[in-house]
Amino acid sequence: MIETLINIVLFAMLVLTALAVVRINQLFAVVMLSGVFSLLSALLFVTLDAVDVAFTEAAVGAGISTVLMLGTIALTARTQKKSTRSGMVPFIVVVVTGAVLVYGTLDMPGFGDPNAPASLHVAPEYMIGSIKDIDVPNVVTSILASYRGYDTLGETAVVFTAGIGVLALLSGLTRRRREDEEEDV
Amino acid sequence: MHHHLILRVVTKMLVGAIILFAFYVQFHGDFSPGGGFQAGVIMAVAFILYGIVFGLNKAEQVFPSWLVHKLVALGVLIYAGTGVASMLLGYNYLDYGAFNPQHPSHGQHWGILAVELGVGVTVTGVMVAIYYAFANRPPPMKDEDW
Amino acid sequence: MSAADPHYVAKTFMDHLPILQVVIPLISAPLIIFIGNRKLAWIIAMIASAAAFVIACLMLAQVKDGSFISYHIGGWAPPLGIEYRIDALSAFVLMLISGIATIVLPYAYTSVKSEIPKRLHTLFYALFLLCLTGLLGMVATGDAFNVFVFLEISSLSTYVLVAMGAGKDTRALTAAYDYLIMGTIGATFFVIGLGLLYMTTGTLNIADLADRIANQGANRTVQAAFTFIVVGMGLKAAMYPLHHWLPNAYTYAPSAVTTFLGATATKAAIYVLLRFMFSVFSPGFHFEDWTLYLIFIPFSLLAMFAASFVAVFQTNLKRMLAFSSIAQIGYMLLGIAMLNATGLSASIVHLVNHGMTKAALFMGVGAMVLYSGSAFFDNLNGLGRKMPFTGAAMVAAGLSLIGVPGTAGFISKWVLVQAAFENGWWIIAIAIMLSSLLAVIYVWRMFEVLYLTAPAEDCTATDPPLPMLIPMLILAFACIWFGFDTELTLGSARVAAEGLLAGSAGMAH
Amino acid sequence: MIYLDFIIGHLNYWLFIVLMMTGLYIVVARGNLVKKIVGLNIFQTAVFMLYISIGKVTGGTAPIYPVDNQGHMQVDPSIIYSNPLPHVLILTAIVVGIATTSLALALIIRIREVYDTIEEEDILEIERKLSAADNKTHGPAMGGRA
Repeated sequence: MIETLINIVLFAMLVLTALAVVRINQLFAVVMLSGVFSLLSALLFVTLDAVDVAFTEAAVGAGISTVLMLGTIALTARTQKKSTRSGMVPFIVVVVTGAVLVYGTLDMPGFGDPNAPASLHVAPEYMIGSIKDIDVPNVVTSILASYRGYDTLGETAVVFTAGIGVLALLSGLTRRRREDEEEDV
Repeated sequence: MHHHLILRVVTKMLVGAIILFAFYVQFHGDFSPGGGFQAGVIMAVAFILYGIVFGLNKAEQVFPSWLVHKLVALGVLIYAGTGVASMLLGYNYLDYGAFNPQHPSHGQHWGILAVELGVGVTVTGVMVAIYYAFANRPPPMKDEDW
Repeated sequence: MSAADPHYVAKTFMDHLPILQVVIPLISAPLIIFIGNRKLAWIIAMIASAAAFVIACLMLAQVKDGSFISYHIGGWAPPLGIEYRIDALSAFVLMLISGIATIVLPYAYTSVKSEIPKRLHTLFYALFLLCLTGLLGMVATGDAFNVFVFLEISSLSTYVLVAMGAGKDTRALTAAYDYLIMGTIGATFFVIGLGLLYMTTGTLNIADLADRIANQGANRTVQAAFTFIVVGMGLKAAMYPLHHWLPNAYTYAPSAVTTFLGATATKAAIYVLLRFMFSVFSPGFHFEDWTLYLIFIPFSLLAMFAASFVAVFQTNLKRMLAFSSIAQIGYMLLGIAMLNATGLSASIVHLVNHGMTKAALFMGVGAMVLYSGSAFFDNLNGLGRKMPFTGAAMVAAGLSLIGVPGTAGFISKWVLVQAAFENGWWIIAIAIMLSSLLAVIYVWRMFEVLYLTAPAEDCTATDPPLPMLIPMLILAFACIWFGFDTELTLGSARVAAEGLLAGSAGMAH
Repeated sequence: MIYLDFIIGHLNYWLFIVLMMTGLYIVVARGNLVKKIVGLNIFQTAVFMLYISIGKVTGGTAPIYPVDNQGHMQVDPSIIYSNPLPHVLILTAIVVGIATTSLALALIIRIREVYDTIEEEDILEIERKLSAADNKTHGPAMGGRA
């Protein structure tokens, strides 16, 4: 019961934050609210038993991405111009997308249903396998690094891509000074 | 921020603690939440904090950008290299059982340790590199003018 | 095969082909950055993509009879672990992607020097390899979520590669930003679709998904998943009317990037669409037939006409070719919507034929831009006469784009028309021919500019250096060669199409 | 009362959809480039919530086995654990999300340096002028940005 109550309060705050982001024109406030949104969702992830995800969301969403966004608005602009465009087309796009999703929920297994296909197929094998094959208590770690380790390699490659992408856009690759001297820029 | 004495003292104390915590998260991921990615972010935060308080030049003296760029690549090489190693031992790509055929679960431990290290190294490198790249950009106007 | 298996047999090089296909470029990219040497960067990239091409050819030879190779990454059998699964279709597309990469790199060596500042060259080749890795990974994998991860590797590197055109025209930056927003929305839609599928099946392995969806019946969650996956991948594939990112991205990207993307990126997205539409959702999935007939056919017809029509009224050759790409994607989707083996083989063979054709054309434009500074028609006047070999290559490729008999482009359109007749859709067959007429007009405009106008008097243009010219000529030659010898292209496409139509049965364990 | 059960079991999903659509609305309707990215983040985070809720099992707990003092895992069959697979997928997706965000922000910084604005309308205006100039020198063409 308490859990439901916490969930409802969290949801209310999440929706309010998101709506505030729509309305507010001060980019500083928008960025801060986006950090708040991440923290709130981290809390929600904890109530949904996803502690690893909560940890990451807090570190990334509320930490790194807020810092980067603050850095960006310091380098660009701090207010948003009032939009003069009519909101009809985006509104229709959003309503249609949402309607398709709601239609999709109609045949979904209920929330927390222990007999949902996702809980019956594959997942139990990970729970057993983590003890038997890998001997690691944190099942998330054993899936992340071993069963689906290749996804994580891809993820590392994505981070790497973003890193060198930012270098390509903003600064270029730096090399050790003495090598630089032979380099003709 | 040269005149903020308290900030500087507190930062000096904090940076060490943050780095220690990053190592904890890195190597304790098997037992509790966390792993290479989170550790990398936390490690990077230590350097970013140092850079914000003591200035970019100081940070680049501690952690020069050529080294950062090498680390960015090194992490992926460690991860992908772990897979190549298992392949050379006659197993499938990223099959950590290869590292200890008698006790596959021990092999798994070694493999997980290696790849998490790879993730941590790359993420630290990338986050610091991005911070350097952003901080090196000239702002359109000074902070005082806002 | 589990990791705990004590009687493990050491594997040979040939057993590892599927993973090497993707991992070789994946490792080479950080290696380039780690070494940090500009000259070595190109050499490493060249070796890596050539190796990938050889591997793709070896695999196609293995699976051309309709069989498939399955590789269990990490030694975990699917659906627990991630599986690489190569069948005729994936091997064929892998060969196209790695082949184009191999042929673009020598060309890039010269073209990049003139278009991108020197300090970015090392990064360029690393990003190029990452883009290649992502595209290959999307095609090789047999795991639905793994598709997303590799899709993002290729997308992120593509955004930066497009933005690298900013040295010549700053609009490359906004083109890259637009592409990033659209691409990320597309990828997120794809992820939503996967989430819905996972919810109803509990698995992410494509073959396993197919088995479990087959006994779902009319499930509304699965229908929503289908919609999101098609829209998400449609954005990536520049499916009309989700194509808005494409013209600017292709126009302002550096020539080598446009060539590579134009020939491969949208093709990989179409491959994923095919994979999901036929291997995951079987063609018997009633909702899918309905979508194909009512949505795909009108929109692909619209793409064929509207985009071709816009292409006719362009004054920038690169941009004209970009619009023509949107129209050609219409042909591929039309072939899919025919839902018969002939239509599918037309789509698949057009994927490859159009890839080669467009690569040759974009290369030609890039070579001319080297001298003229821009791809606007009035700057290209008479360049075909000044640059005879480049001009010849572009003529051959241009004819293939129209679909003149004796060229690769003819084969794909011919098979497509046949497929339309098989279904008794003669109106659509006529539409295909009519839209080809529009192609005649815009390609004719290109010929007119290149040959029938007088070059500027002080024009010093000559054919580009050999590393640029030879790839172009090879591709142009391929456009003609595959117009006569259809054994490799159409043969593989037919095997692939039959494998797809067998649906989940073709993918079963 | 079957309807009430259905509503309680699906209410979460609908709330996620509301959040998702708010995020998507910001992306498509707002012209400020930074705000679009914030919207994209909200959109993606809401999708993550949807995934994580797939893994939730009523009465379950985080999928980490307790460890005793000697480091041995305590496996108690009476404890229900939530499904860890969606957590893993979302960890990957979060990382992909921050990678995309940082790249987008870097692009925005470059765009500001060139166009001196980060409002889509202003940029479109500048680009319209650029294409008008192109059309004047090179002849009229159809379909500007689209």
